[in-house]
Amino acid sequence: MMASTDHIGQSHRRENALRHLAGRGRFVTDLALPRMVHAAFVRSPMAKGKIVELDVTAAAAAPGVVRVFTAETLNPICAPWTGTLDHFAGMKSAPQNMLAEGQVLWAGHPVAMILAHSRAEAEDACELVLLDIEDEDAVVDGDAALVEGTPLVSDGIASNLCYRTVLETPGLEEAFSNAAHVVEGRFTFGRHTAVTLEPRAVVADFDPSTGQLTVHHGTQTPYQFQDVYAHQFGLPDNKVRVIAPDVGGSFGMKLHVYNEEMAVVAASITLGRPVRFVADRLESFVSDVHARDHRVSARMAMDAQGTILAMDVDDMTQIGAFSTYPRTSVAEGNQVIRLMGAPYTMPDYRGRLSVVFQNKVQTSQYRAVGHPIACAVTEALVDRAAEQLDLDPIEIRARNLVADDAYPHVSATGYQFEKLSHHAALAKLRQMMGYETLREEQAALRKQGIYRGIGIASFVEITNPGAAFYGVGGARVSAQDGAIVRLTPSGEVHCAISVTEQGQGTETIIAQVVADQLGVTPDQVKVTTGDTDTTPSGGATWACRGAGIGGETALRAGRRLQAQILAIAGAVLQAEPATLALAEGAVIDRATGQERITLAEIGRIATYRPDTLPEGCDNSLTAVQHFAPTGYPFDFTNGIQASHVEVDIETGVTRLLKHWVVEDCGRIINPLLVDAQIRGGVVQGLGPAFFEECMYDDMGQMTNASLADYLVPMAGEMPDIEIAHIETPTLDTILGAKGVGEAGTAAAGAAAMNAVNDALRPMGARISQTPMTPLRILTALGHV
Amino acid sequence: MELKGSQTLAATPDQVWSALFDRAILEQAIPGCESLEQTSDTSFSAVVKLKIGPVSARFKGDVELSDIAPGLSCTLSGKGSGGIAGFAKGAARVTLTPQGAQTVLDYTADVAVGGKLAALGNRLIKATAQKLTGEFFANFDTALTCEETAPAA
Amino acid sequence: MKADITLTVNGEAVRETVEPRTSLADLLRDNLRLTGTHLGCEMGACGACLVLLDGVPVHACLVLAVQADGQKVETIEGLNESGQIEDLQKTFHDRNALQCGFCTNGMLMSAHALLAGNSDPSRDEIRDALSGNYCRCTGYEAIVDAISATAEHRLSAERRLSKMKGAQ
Amino acid sequence: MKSPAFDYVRAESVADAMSAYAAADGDAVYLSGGHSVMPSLALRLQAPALLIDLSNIAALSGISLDDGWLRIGAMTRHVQALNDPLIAVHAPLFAAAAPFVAHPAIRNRGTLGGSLAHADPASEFPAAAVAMQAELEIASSQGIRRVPADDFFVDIYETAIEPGEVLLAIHVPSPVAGQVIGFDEIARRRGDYAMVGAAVQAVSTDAGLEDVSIALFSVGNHPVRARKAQAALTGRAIDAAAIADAQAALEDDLNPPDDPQFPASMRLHLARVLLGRVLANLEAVA
Repeated sequence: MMASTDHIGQSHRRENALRHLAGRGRFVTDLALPRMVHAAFVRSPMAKGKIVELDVTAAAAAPGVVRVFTAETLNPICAPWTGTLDHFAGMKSAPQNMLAEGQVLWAGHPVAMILAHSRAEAEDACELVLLDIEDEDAVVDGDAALVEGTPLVSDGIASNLCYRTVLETPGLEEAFSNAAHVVEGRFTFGRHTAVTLEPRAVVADFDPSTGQLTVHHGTQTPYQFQDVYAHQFGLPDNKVRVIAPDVGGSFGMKLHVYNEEMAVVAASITLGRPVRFVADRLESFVSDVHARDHRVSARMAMDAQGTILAMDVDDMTQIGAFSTYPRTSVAEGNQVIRLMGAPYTMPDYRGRLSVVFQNKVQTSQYRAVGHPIACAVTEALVDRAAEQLDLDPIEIRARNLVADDAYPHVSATGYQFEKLSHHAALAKLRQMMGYETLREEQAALRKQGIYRGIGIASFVEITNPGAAFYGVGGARVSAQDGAIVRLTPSGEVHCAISVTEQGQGTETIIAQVVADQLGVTPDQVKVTTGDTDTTPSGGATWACRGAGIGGETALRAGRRLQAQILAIAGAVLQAEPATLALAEGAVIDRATGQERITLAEIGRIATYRPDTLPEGCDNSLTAVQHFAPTGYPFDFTNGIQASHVEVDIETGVTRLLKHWVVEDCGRIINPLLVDAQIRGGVVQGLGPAFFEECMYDDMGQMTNASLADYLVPMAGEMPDIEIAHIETPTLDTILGAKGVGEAGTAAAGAAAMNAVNDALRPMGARISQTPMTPLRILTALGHV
Repeated sequence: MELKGSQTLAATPDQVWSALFDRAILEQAIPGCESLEQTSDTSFSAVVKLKIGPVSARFKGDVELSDIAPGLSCTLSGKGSGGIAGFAKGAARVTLTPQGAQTVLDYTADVAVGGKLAALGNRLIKATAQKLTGEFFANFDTALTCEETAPAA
Repeated sequence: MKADITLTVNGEAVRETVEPRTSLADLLRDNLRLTGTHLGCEMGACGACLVLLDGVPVHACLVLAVQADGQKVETIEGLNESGQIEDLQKTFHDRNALQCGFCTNGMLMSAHALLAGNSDPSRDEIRDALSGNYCRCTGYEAIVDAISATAEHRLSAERRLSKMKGAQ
Repeated sequence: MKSPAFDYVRAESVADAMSAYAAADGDAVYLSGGHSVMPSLALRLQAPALLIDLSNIAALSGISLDDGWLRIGAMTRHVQALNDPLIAVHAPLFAAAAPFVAHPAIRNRGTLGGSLAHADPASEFPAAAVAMQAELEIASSQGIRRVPADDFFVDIYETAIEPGEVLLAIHVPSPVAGQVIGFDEIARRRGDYAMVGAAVQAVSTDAGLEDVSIALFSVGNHPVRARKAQAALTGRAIDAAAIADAQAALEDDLNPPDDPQFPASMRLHLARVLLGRVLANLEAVA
């Protein structure tokens, strides 16, 4: 079959961007429905305690208030949910309810829900709720949580340990005892959060007359929520419609089940009218999942030549009061210990993981789950090894990266790599950044008291996950996707697909892929996403699966429709379908390229004059295709990043001068959009490396829960980012695309930490904690 | 958050001691106190209005004296709820040491706030706590002195 | 106590009755359904709600609707329809200077104001002008590129124009 | 984050504003640029019964030169501090501070008077006012008084403005011959409140620096005049030794707040570094 690649690989612009530029985005926050009421929540001001009194009488009588719910009146209509999965053997978490029952477990835990005619009135009424909580000692530190005698994080658990596991190769001890060099470090990775510019938003609309529940939900995974709502509220899933319109950022944060969204659905079912909740920024900080929060001890063994023999890693990660549902809060730590050392030919390994509860907001999956931690620890140790062996950071990587011709390769942690291109990436990076020149400049500037640093980080990224991620553990999280492609009666194309759009350009790349199968241009392909009633069921967009799995689904659906069109054309033209092809909006003769009949004509005949088709000719112009990845459990990508910084050694302030990325995401569908993903991802990695941190006091109060105090990366501080590519398509699919959404985030912080430490090296100072704030840098320098 | 301080009071330890249990003096001493009612020999319920820069909130709560070593030391603890603004609580260990005709009052306080105040007021809280603690003991000194000089009823 | 206010929004006279506590942003979004003005923080830190008040970008979340009584407000919808920022919109599109689109309103407002006062901004000046506009998706570079490209286009158009005039 | 309900009045005169305040029994808040008041209302950190909008009061606007003093109306926007030619010449530290104040859109609406009256310990204009030895003109029911900036900033978010009083204007003495200034701050991100900041003004003479005026901010509950550092510089040329002495003197001048996120030792260290840099880069303005 002739595979057209006219549009795949081209930098098509996003049609849906035009709506946003015109102020015509349609977000859940913009939605107003008839009879809609607004929700606000009364939240626990304490990190842990027993609810002694909850009196909502005055609130219920306040102007504009429609209804007040407490745990007693709301929780019974929704089955509790528990964030555990079977493949994380032995993991535990308490069941969760919408509103706190008896005990509050973090500062921000919702206790009562007020519904009013406006959000302002709902907030007015919140002030009238009498809530008395007898506070209990909160567990705020993960290490302390594991000490015998420490109180339990909640009454619902038997231990503060959620999960513990060890991966170990048999040769680990021997590798360390034979090592010529061992380097080690203790690392702390701060807690941070997604801060999507559009906060979490949901409008639930239950129609009691038909039993139909429609939920407009700012999420990346509508089908998952369709299933969650159906199951938790006991509704048939075909009566649950979840619509994710424009979503103002998600990054993993909006695919978890939250108390507030569930409560809004429950309230709509109870009231039989639309209920809206839009988190305000303060609520976002104390209810959106947070990310990371790891303490890692690690050591690396090398032989005399600097060949990495083994790593030994212990990760303690702190997840808040519950493991999230339905994907758990263990996946992050699990990926941390499995991604350690991944780019390198490292035969032996031990990774220990402890996942620990505390009285804080939950942590869970967020862009580049686990990657930044594994990458930062590995790359920091590689740099320390280089320093100890007096090797250049490029040289030590060249000695240890898995050779480009040594695939397939299985890592010491058991990950299977189909084909990666670390050495090609390293060479390209070195050339692109002008490595030698930068080193010369660095040496010259040091003499003037200017301290610049260069940091490098190789990485692999997990993309295109199959069911191995969640499905095998019992999670009702789809690993497959579906597409419906149809030719309209006028010969245009429509594709409805289960992967979703949050601005990364999903709809554009799907249009490109489909266009190439049907011989049309992408602007002739209308793509619909984000509505469970109008698109087939699928996993949607997470873990970098939109392009690889969604794209392949679209490709196969397109080819199926192509075959149907050619069959009809063959019947009409009295030609063998195999002698025909599609190009430029028409059926052409495959050999000569001559136009035989237009798609518009095919559409017209099949739709309005099917009577003219020969008997037995199927007039269907709609093709349906589902696709689940087979072959490798994941398609790994790889790449390398470099960061160039200048540290003001008197103030501890770091200036980011430049950032480079060489990335191999397989077949590139749209270079413009791939680079956009990388740049955005890099900045999302640099943010927590330098600025972002959810700070807590020793009572478990988050103390910087506003955009004035929580420092997100802004334009003034972020560097320009230069990008180059290598294309190693996966052979698992026809399309050959892998994911790219998390690559930037995976290694940016690691490169930056190595760069800062490179700058600090002449002073003998070193930093092993993120964010790398002026305080921490000055402390490392001995100024504080 | 820990606060420490010392205040020299123009009164004997016994006078200071009884003032610590004196509703009227405490009412004058607590910054922003709108009402203070004695609920037992050693406890009071209070309504306090605080205004610090952009924050203005009314706290309802209790003040209690405990760990009492008469004439020497006690712990003054308070807990107040400011509604959706959050809560504040603190305990101050107070010790009295005679110094001639005067008394040196040393305190070590542990103060905490929660909820919205903690979430948003980070830059404010310590400075405010220090300021309010300072004001309390200064007011206490003033009230004590006034009491001393006032003619006996 | 509700207040009657009259203001001009995108060239249209608008009369509304609002509670004094209603922010200009809520008036625009909820009453007038001009939902292109977004709310990201409601405290002036994110820049998603920027509108032009009497021609100058301000945070619609930090202005009360009653304060805008008698004034002129322009929102993204108005700027879009007037064609004033067409070239800026085009370079944003070309350069993919937006992803989720939630910050885009504010970015366009800041860019529009910057270019009105500085026809040839450096990249650093552009980054400075955007220092109050939060974008979680793009990493900013594409936005800086787009604004820079718009300035270049405008300058070269001006140069062409003055050349033509010179030739006449 | 929706404000609690309140009434609103747009005052047409200072007397209007003050009587509205009195009529509300003090349960009122003045609104100038609104950039501090509005967030605190939205966050429900305060709930006044009445908001009194000062923006229409003619007496609060205008920038004029009078007898060696620049009078800057309290309602002057931050952006004017950045662009106004009179401010550039006669209150140069305001002009130097303005680029550090928040972001362009905030500067379009935020007011100088609002900044000074709000008295955030980490904000720029109060320190500039102290360093320039400005005087603040305050209206009360008893009349109008002028308070030197040194006495104006009393404590954290606390100024000499008593409840109900209105800040009318800022008066800045015009620079004299030989005047030099310096302004800088260390912040995490552009436009953030400073970790530490410094505003310096002095007169450069043949006999060395005179009238040295140094105000540091974000090092205490309000702008702090560094008297010992001033003394260390007076009568001396700016050289490495003089700068080092001024830096050393900060130990006595400052008693910075201490907290785990920002230890006192770090503030002192940064204040020294910053003062050194500002002193090394003083610019002549007259």
